[in-house]
Amino acid sequence: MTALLILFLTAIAVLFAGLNNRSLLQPLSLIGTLLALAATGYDLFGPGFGWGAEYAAMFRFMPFANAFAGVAILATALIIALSGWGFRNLNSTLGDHYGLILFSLCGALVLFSFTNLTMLFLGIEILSIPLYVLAGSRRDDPSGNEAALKYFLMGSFATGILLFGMALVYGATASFDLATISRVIGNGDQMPGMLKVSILVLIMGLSFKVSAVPFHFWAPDVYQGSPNLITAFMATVVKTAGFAAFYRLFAIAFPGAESFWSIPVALVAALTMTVANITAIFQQDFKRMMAYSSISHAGYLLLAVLAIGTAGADKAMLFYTLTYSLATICAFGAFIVVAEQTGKSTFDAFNSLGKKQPLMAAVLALSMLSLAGIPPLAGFFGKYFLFTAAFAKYPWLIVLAVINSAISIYYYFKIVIAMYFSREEGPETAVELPAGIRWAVLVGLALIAWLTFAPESVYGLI
Amino acid sequence: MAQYLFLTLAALSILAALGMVFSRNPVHSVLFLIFTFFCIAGQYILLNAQFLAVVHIIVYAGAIMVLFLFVLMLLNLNKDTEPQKSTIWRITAGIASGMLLVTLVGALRGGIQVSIPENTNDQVGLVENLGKVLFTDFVVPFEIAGILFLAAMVGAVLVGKRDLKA
Amino acid sequence: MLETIRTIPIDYYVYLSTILFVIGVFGVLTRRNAIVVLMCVELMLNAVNLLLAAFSTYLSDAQGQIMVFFIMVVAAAEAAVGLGILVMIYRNTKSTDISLLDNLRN
Amino acid sequence: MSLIFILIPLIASAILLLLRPAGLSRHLALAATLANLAATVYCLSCDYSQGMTCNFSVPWVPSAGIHFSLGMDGITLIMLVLTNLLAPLILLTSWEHKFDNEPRYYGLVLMMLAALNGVFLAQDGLVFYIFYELALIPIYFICAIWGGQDRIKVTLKFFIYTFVGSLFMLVALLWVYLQTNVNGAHSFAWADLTAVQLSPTAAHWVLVGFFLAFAVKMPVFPFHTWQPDTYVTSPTTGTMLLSGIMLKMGAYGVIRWMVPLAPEAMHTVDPLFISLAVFGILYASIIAVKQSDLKRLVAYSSIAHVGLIAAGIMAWNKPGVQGGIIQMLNHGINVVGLFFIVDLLERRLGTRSLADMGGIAKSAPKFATLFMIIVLGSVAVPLTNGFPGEFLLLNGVWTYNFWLGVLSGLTIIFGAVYMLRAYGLVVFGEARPETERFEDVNTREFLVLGIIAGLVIVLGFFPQTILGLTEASVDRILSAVQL
Amino acid sequence: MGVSFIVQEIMNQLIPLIPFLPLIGFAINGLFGRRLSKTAVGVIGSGALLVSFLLSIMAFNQVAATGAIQVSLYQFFSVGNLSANFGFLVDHLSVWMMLIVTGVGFLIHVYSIGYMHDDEGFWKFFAYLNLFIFSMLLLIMGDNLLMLFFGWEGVGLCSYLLIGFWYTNKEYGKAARKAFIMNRIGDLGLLLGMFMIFQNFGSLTYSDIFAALPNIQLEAGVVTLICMLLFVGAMGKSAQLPLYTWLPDAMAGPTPVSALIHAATMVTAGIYLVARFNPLYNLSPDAMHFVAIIGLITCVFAAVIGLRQNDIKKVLAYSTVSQLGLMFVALGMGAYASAMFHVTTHAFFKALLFLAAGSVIHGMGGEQDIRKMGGLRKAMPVTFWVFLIGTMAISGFPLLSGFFSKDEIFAYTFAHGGAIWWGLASLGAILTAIYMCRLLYVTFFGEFRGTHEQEHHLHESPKIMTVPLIILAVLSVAGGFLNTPHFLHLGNDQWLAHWFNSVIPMNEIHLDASTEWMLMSITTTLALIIIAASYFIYGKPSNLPVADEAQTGFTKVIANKFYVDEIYDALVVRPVEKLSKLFHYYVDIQGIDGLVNGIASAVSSLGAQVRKLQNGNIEYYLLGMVAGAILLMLTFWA
Repeated sequence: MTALLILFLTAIAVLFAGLNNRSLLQPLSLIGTLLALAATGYDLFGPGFGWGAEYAAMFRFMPFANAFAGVAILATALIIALSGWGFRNLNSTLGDHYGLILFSLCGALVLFSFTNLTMLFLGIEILSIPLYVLAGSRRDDPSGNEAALKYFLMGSFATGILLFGMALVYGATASFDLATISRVIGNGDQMPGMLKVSILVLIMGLSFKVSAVPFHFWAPDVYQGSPNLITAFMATVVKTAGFAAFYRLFAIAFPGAESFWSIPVALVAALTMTVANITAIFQQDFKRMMAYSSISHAGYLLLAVLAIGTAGADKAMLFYTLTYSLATICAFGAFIVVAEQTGKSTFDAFNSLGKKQPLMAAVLALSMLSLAGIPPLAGFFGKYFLFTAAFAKYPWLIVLAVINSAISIYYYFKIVIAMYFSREEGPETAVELPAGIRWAVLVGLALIAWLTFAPESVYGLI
Repeated sequence: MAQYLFLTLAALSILAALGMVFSRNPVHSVLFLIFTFFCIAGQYILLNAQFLAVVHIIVYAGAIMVLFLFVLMLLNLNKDTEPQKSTIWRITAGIASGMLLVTLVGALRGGIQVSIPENTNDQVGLVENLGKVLFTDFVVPFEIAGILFLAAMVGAVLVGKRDLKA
Repeated sequence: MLETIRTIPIDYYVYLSTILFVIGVFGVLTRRNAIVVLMCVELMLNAVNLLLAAFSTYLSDAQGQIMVFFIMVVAAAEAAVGLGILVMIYRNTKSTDISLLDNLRN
Repeated sequence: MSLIFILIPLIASAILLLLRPAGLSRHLALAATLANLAATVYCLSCDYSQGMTCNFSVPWVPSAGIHFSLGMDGITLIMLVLTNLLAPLILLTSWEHKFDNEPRYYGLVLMMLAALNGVFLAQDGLVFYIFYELALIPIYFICAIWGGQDRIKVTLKFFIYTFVGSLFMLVALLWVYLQTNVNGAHSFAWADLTAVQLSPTAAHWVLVGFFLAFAVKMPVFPFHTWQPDTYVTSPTTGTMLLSGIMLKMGAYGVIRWMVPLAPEAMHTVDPLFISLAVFGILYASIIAVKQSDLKRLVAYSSIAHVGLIAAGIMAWNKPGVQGGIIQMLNHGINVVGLFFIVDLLERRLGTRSLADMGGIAKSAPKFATLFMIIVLGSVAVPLTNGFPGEFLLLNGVWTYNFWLGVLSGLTIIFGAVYMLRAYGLVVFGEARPETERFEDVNTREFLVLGIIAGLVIVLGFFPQTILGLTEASVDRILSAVQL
Repeated sequence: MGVSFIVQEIMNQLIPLIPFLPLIGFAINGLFGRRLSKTAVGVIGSGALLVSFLLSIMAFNQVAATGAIQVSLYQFFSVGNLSANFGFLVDHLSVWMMLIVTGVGFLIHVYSIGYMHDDEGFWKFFAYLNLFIFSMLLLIMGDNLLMLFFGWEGVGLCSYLLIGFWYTNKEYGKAARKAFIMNRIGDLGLLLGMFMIFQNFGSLTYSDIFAALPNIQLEAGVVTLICMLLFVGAMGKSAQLPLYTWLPDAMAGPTPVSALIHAATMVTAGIYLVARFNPLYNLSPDAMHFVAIIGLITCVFAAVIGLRQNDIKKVLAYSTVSQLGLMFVALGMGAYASAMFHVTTHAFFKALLFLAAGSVIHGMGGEQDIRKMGGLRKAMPVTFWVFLIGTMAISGFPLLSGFFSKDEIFAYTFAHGGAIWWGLASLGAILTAIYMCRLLYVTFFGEFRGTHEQEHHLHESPKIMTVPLIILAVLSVAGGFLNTPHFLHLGNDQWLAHWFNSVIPMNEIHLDASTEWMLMSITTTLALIIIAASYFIYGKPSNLPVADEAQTGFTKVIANKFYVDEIYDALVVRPVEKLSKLFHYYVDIQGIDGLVNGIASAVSSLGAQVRKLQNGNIEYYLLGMVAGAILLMLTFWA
């Protein structure tokens, strides 16, 4: 709650600062996010500000929400730290950018804590609307325009679907309150058809937000067309928020109906992993590949939703989103450098990066290995926790997930291969590395290392 | 009486909606949509939600649709020039939508259970009651919606304005 | 008790909304003009609004109508942003035909 | 104590990878491996009759029952001897070879050694799995950066293939883990995992999962096709690490993990597993008979030898397991020697094709002699190191099933056929212009090959020194896990 | 504490030296031989053997005085019950073999100093020879089957090294490999036999096995199987059908090697093995029968091939195969001691013949084809005389060594097998006499048929070669008196059989003296007739062997060794090679790897299809979403 206020105020401050002094924007945003992070930490580890349950009918900042908020704020902070360069061509709209990112983050925070469907809806919209704009923020760039339009059209279409589901839930349970809904559903043995339909329709709407197959079509195009940092933001914060919302909704409102919704969710999970991974094999563009990667991770994360009711499902999801976000941001950090040097985003831009930029190459390589879930990196623990949580209920799905993570090696390693094993020289223009990127990436890397050696510190958090 | 009214409005709204979807001229679409909105407003009145009906007319017909119309005019799209999609595509889309409808209705059929209370409250849709609920129970979303508006505003400005030195 | 509640089963409203919703979906699928697509989305939202209002009345519960307000808020915000994006694209491409936008692909 | 084996190479590796001391990297790497060797020698004197010693355990993810626990017994000890004895030798084989980016190269080698030691020491299921996979990454990089033709494709296939295999192990491990119950929580500790009583069906699948992982790694027919290409493509050091040490992880895993975890179903599946292993012996041997590429020939011979190890171990009787353990060590020694010889030939002649060799005996008698000794070890001539292991393994398989024993016994014939053919084609015959000036081994090469040849003979005469070290541990595991 | 006890203790310490002295000789010559003078190498090599021989004599005396000696050095390995010591058993049987091996071996070493004098691998040759003696001594002195197996494989290895001694010749290399591999086939049988013995007796040590034998009940089938498996080992080592083809090819090695390994010692290891396990064989009539049949077939078959060979060493090689067959006949008849007796005499005269042949080859400058020889008796008188003695001995000329040893076998054959067995065995002997005489006459009689250069070069061999020849000739003449038959009453009747009594219980022949006289007369008469007749046949230039191409009909078949090598090639070697290619290309690369790659490409082609969905067109995306929605709705009814 405190963090939400800090972020909102920071966003306002940034909007005003953008009118006068643009050099202040990045530090200001960074300070704001770090303050919010500190506030979340205070809630999480310390005595807390004590208004966790103040507005419990609408949102509730309990450890779950705080921990996920920590992940999202941390990811945003790192992205802002990376932004020194990525946004430099934005001129007069720079302030709006930081502001919108922070607004979007506010939406994410709502999604971590909602206890009412109204808040879920508003949270999703607050998260999404700034992103529609940000995706197209390079106004003269046709790809950005196209991305923005695709995102927007499909996003509002999905919003319609989601709302239809909410309306049906309301009709069946006479409430938007998650706890009440759960009470009405009871153990789920006398669910009216309307409620069932509503759950299905909600799965559709949320699947879009987390880019699960077959509602994932927007993701590759939008990821590719958006500015790099916005893509990173979408891949990390938006994904985390979407899953937290998905998880909360189903864990709080629909646990009784699990036997009904587990089938479609499992189906979506299976489709998501498989389609994303086998499509990713063909990609030649780093951002597109990362988009499919993020879709495939959505497939794994759905396992946490499926594991609702098992001890450790939420822990696993928290750990997974954190490691996934860190690795993705590190990868984008390195990619920004490459894109700056070569002006390309295809894999051959990475050729012999291992020699030219050993640090960035190492960061990227470790990120890729972590995303692929290669032991002992943090990504492995993420997968491990997820798989363990869902294993007892869905062994076949775990086997599928395992096969898919093997397939994923193929495309993650393409980058590694290009960086270290290719004997062709990639195109290059010498570029000075800004301190922000270096530090952001190093911090991300340090955190990945930390999670590798001490997974308990996050896994044991909630 | 209410039944007939409902059916009339329903038929009109469906027809108007179809008209919007099928008319080739975007401006006609807008007008059909506005007509649909009016039908829906009629339904609201039928449901004793007068305040909602008013707001609906003001916001949708009065603001949003005018905005659409404005943009259409601005971009000079008020002609029948919109290229049509191929017939196969339209049939495919029709089949898809039809199947969606069939599955939805099929799933809903017989499963619509709304626990209508014994003593219904006719005052629910009145402005006084709504205001009370909105500013007590729903004050948080109300505030949060502020963020949404601010964000949308900033966003609209961002995409709309031109760089001074581009 | 309201005459509507007595004479019209709630099912009617559910079916009507569903039909309107699907018409919206159909419009989204078939129209090429982004503005009209957006309008179809608005139709979908209105179908939902109608459903919520009906439930609200039948349940004698105000929450549904409150939700309709929020949806209207969002619809307005979305319309603003969406039309902004459309105008921006139109400036670049002189078209609002969504079929022409396929540069981003596998 | 156990931790030292992992820490020394890991720290050295970190120094090399992060600080990149250009000139000193080889020396640092050698020093680290020698330090490990010294530690191993020290451990020879421990008492292993009472079960695990040198235990080390810290909680890693306590809420998920994962502890970083290490420990060693006689079996582990032999594997450590294998790893840490071969490591300096392997480094010496490429001592004069200039690698691009030497610190990185040696850093990766050391990282792999740390992981290998970890695999053998791990007492926690997940720690085992993690080290098992961790070993794969450095070797993948080594092979893909410094490898030969087609390296990218071949190594990626190798990586994915072996990775997929071990994922099945992970799934099986998870299954067992979820059945554990230690005060209401799950645990990965070896003792807890083995205490689980699985249902026969579950045990069956668990075995299959583990078998797939180990069968790919060793490799056992028909999961072997990654291996010849990878061996051929890798730089020789990589091939040595792979064949000398890494594939032993699989065999070790069978002894330590696969069978103890799910002995319930061993009866139903081991006929299949052992038959596959035995068939693989013959299959690889027959292929080796006509190979024209020496490195590939040694690669196929390795499949055959390892097939025998696998069959013997899975027979799960004392001669089989003891023979398997001693043979892992000896096969490691021999195969490193053979690959070093291949490397010498390739570097001097620029070819690995047997058709282009011959007549080296005259120009390089020392080389020919040492080569002979190593070939003899590989062919398992008595009083060389290959014999005791092969004898015990064959006895083990034979005890399991008469006809499988007979079939696997054919390996002694085929082994002689292909190794002697290769030896004959390389060393005998008329000298060619290219082979006439073949330089004999220099001092360093002589040292390495001499040590290997010496080990071939000494271990051939005194196998009991090794067998005695493992006897108590093998008895312990065999009596604890009865099929 | 008596003196004899102290002597015994000393002997116990010295016994390990007997095998290890040659090993030390091998080590010195192998490591430093290149830098030593040839004299030094020869002295070290032969000296080591001489000392071993002397020690063997001491051991012989000791065994005679106190019985078997068992010395254990250390535990070789111990896995559960399966344990074996590195230990020696010197009993009546093994000490006798030791004497033969070290004695004949010493003579051959000395001979080699002359024979190999000009070879650049001189030091290597001696090193290998010493290594061979070491292995052979392990084989016969080991106190358990594992030790025997060490020696068993060790001699195979040395045989490989020595056959391929002239490594630049690829054919020689192939011959060497063939020898090793064929031996290994036999070794597998032996190995499995060992496993079975261990399984049934719980030990590999002879003393344990034989001690346990009376106390355990074994199924007849098991005993037969054990005996058969052991015999498979013997077949390989002792070149019996069908594993004999390596031995003629082994003649690629230097001649002393052929004499030492492929005639006198190594090939008799199979006989030793069966003799050693006589208590076991006695329990299995089937196995003995099998041994006898294989022996008999080999005996006649090889002799027939020997009739048409023109390479001086090949003839001797087939003769060896044939004689070994005869020994197995003896074993199969239960005449273990007789077989050992024939081993002894055969060692003398076959070593003699080979060395003499070596001397001829030496004199002829490397020529081995008897068609290019002739009339050598003038130029090489010593060689001629010793060769003559050897030929007579092997042909069974009365009172020479072969006469006694063969005769004893025939007697047993008649007694245990009956007239047909006896007749066939005698046929082998007759054929032996024919081809040996042919060899003798063609080589040493008539006119010289070689080139002028060869004629000019022709010379008698130096003393260092002829002296061992003479010693062996003396042994070939006198060796028969070690074990004269009882009915002749020559004073030391059945001495050798008595000597072996503690290991091989006496197996009396139950024939009356008159029958024995008759049998002996028949074979002797036949032998004499043949010796005489063949002089007239092969002495004539017109009856000289014709060139290879001119051969026709059955002779051609014989000259081509019944095409056995070709048959093996077609039946075993080429199928395996074809299988190798099949496995490699079709199964491995295209089959299994193809499947693996196929899975990968299936995944990617699936991906290629799936990715077409992502065609950049938003309507398709929306339609996809609707389709997905329908799909999810369908789960409503799931």
